[in-house]
Amino acid sequence: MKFAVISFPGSNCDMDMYYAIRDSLGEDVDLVPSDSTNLDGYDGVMIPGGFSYGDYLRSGAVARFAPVMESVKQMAEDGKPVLGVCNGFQILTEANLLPGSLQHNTSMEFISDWSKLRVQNNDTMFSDGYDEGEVIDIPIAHGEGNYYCDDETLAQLKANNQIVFTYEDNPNGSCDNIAGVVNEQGNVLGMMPHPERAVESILGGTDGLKLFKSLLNHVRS
Amino acid sequence: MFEVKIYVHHKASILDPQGEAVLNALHRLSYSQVSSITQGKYFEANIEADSKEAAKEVVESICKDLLVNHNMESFEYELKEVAK
Amino acid sequence: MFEVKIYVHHKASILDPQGEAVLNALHRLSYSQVSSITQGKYFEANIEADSKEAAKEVVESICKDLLVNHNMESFEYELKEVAK
Amino acid sequence: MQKPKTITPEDIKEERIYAQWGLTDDEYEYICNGILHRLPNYTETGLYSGMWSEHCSYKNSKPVLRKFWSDGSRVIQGPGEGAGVLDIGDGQAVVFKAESHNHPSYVEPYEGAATGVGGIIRDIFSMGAKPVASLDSLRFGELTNPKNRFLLDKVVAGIAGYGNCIGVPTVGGEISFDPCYDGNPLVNVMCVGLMDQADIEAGRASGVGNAIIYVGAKTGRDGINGATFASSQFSSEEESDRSAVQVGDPFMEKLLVDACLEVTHQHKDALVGIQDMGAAGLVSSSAEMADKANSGVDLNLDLVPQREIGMTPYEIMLSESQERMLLCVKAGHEEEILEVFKKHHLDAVVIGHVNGDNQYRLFHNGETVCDIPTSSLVNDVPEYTHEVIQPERLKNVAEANIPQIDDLNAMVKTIIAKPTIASKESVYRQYDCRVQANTVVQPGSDSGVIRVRGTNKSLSMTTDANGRYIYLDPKLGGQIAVAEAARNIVASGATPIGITDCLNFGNPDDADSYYEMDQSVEGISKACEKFDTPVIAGNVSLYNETDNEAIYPTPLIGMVGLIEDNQFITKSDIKEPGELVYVIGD
Ligand SMILES: Nc1ncnc2c1ncn2[C@@H]1O[C@H](COP(=O)(O)OP(=O)(O)O)[C@@H](O)[C@H]1O
Repeated sequence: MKFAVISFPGSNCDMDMYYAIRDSLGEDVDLVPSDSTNLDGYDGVMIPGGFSYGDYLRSGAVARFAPVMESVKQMAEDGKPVLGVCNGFQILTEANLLPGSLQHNTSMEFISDWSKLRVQNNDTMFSDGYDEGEVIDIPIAHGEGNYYCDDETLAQLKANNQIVFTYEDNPNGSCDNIAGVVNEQGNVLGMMPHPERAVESILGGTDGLKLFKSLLNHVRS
Repeated sequence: MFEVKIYVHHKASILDPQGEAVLNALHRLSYSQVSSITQGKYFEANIEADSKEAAKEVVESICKDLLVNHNMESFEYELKEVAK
Repeated sequence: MFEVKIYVHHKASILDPQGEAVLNALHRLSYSQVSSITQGKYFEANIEADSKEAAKEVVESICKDLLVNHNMESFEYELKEVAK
Repeated sequence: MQKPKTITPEDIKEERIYAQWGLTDDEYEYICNGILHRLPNYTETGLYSGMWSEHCSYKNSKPVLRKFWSDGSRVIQGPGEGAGVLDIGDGQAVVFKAESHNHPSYVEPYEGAATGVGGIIRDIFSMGAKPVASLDSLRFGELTNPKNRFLLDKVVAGIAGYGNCIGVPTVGGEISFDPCYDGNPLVNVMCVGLMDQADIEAGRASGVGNAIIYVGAKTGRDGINGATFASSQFSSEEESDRSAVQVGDPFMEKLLVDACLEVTHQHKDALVGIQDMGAAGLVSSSAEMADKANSGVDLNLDLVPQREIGMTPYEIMLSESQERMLLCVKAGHEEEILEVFKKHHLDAVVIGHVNGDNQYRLFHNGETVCDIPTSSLVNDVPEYTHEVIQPERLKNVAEANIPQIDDLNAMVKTIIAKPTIASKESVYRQYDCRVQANTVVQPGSDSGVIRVRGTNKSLSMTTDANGRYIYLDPKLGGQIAVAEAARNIVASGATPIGITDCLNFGNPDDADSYYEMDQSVEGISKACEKFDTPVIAGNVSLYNETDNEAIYPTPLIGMVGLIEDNQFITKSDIKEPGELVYVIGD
């Protein structure tokens, strides 16, 4: 199996994602620069967290135009797994691969902490290793993680069971405590918390590892 | 050359965390006279174009493509011709 | 009641990384017609005041106290009376 | 400011313009008769004033700094380069340094603190090391004053804004509050880097004909006179002086880190030296690089990327625009290096070369605007020794002040409610302490711990300072500060291996301030020898006073420790009910 981690100018969690896949999951992974136009041969693509192009305008607003995003869209259409974490989630919403938007945290402050998440939907390729309703501990680190969508979209998300993770203790003002959503087809997941920071016990927890393992099982089968 | 001023604001129906934070801060500073406030973005740009029509097209298209998040924001602008 | 629109922009000599980033992005998107752009803030607020003078005072004072960073920004505003 | 063209060397002398820029009569006289044997022109006078300021030259603090103990078996690079380097085994090294950004943070707290972080990170990667962690050390007046709350909020947001965006985890730090910092907050930041010893770089420019390459942000008028500004006292009326405001661009710096590390690791053969442009910008970086190699440079200022039009040579040379680096590259390899920067979307330009006669020469619009001996900018600075006189107040320090406690409960509550004692979570919650995925112990413990990926080792780090102790007894206070840092390091399971300092004091011409600096440095040095923690880097911030009221003498100790086996990492939280609590020591 082989995964691609996209590196945009200014990305700073790209290597964290890379190590999580290479060292903790033990799979093949490449760091792919955002001006690449070809993702052939990859079984899945990860859009990492951090900041892209400084995110001075709106998080993800500039990154969505990077050349590689065409290939990411193609992978999404082909049903291949696409995972966006933190800034990756922001980029996926700006690119309209996921519904909704991420606004400033209601505190207007950056928040870095561990957060408890509830697995709302364990019937996706990203979450079937978790129990339904399981509460997991995953770090967050963002200034614009306040998920917003209009009522109609929210109703659809619920109807299609697209809400995968919710916060137990909503840190940022997200509507309906949403921490992570999938697209309708279920192959594009965006989430603000960082599963790649929770894959080794020395770093404080391994609850993120199941996400990667779920994905791996799915790709293998 | 044209000079354009673009105002981007939160759609009225959407909670605006920045505006809320500013309003709270103003009330803490005892500016109770301010009953509401929203915060958006303000761009000033210079655009080379042959006609006002052409400049307008550029403005609308950069707003659509990049400057504005249409889920949450709307925009207005003022365009005027200036000497090079 | 008064409605005010406040435009906050970068002082010319100060580095504007936001504007730079937007300009670069526009150029990558082939909007070469845009020769310069700066990004500032835009506020819309409602202010209760008995007179335009009084409203003006509030506006200038909230700009001074909170909305504007005078080290790096300057501001303009437009004030008009509106029905309650 | 008047147009430079209208100011002749004679005007500078007759109108004593040099004095406005901070040069004394004696210093100016020495430049004219001891160095140049002619009158310096406008640009030259400006360069001397910047380079001879306390901030760049340490002319008042050098005699004190020499007292620091900097030996020890691990030392690879002691004070004198961008940052100090210690051997941590396996061919690896840890690199660190601390820096102050006090005055800029008072004037413009967000950007002042942010650019402080940016500056110290550049010091680390210019050594060839990957920045892996940072820490802060902050002092403000009491939070009952809204101005101090404003400063705290903005400073913390600035540190977070820059550190989070560039992706260097802020893993520790400290804050306290005291009225003596009211008009003069302290914002010190420390950065720690990791590298293979084989990759160490130095800031030097040697080899006649080798190219001088400018990389990064364009030069603007920001921060001109910042170096002299940081070295002169504040008066509260001057609060509206905005000329030194610099704005940070962490995105640009992230590109610089990536590109410079690629150059230092993969193009070693082409690279001669690299340094960041910090205080006194282009002049200090280029003159120091040339001087270290006993050489000179010719620079063509027309080639320097400029953000504003009509900049004078003085402005170009002394601008403190952020996110800029200077490289010396072997002749013939210029394209190879420029290519790397281009790939990382950065502007890089050859602006000159190393010359054969040790002169520092600048050309602008076809004219030679500066032609002076390079070493005179760096080495001919007069050094000032001050008498060490014990302040009156220390002659009869009152008996220990033993507080009268009537109600223990109430007292405990009062103490834990003090901002200085209370939890700092609201601050460090804004710092991304986990980016890079190596953070084992996050803020909130005695020290931050970062594991060294791929090994079973970790690094522990802490910042500590205690102005009040040092005010009461500078020498003992200095020892206490080091001992406190060492306890913090040991409490994480690590062995202390070295420190950086950051000396925050008042005006050195004031006898009390000078005594405090001199004696606390002796105390720090003595303690460092005891703990086997050499002083490998540091920074000096003098003139921390407002309206002649100096802060408490507040030298910062930034200490690093090594954990050779990760199983020994310890955290300070109580793990389970029923565990025993021991008190060790007196
Ligand atoms: N207080 C100090 N203790 C030890 N070394 C110091 C101290 N202050 C400065 N130095 C050393 O002097 C050198 C120059 O310092 P500085 O000018 O602050 O560095 P930079 O040029 O990176 O700004 C540094 O290498 C630093 O390690």
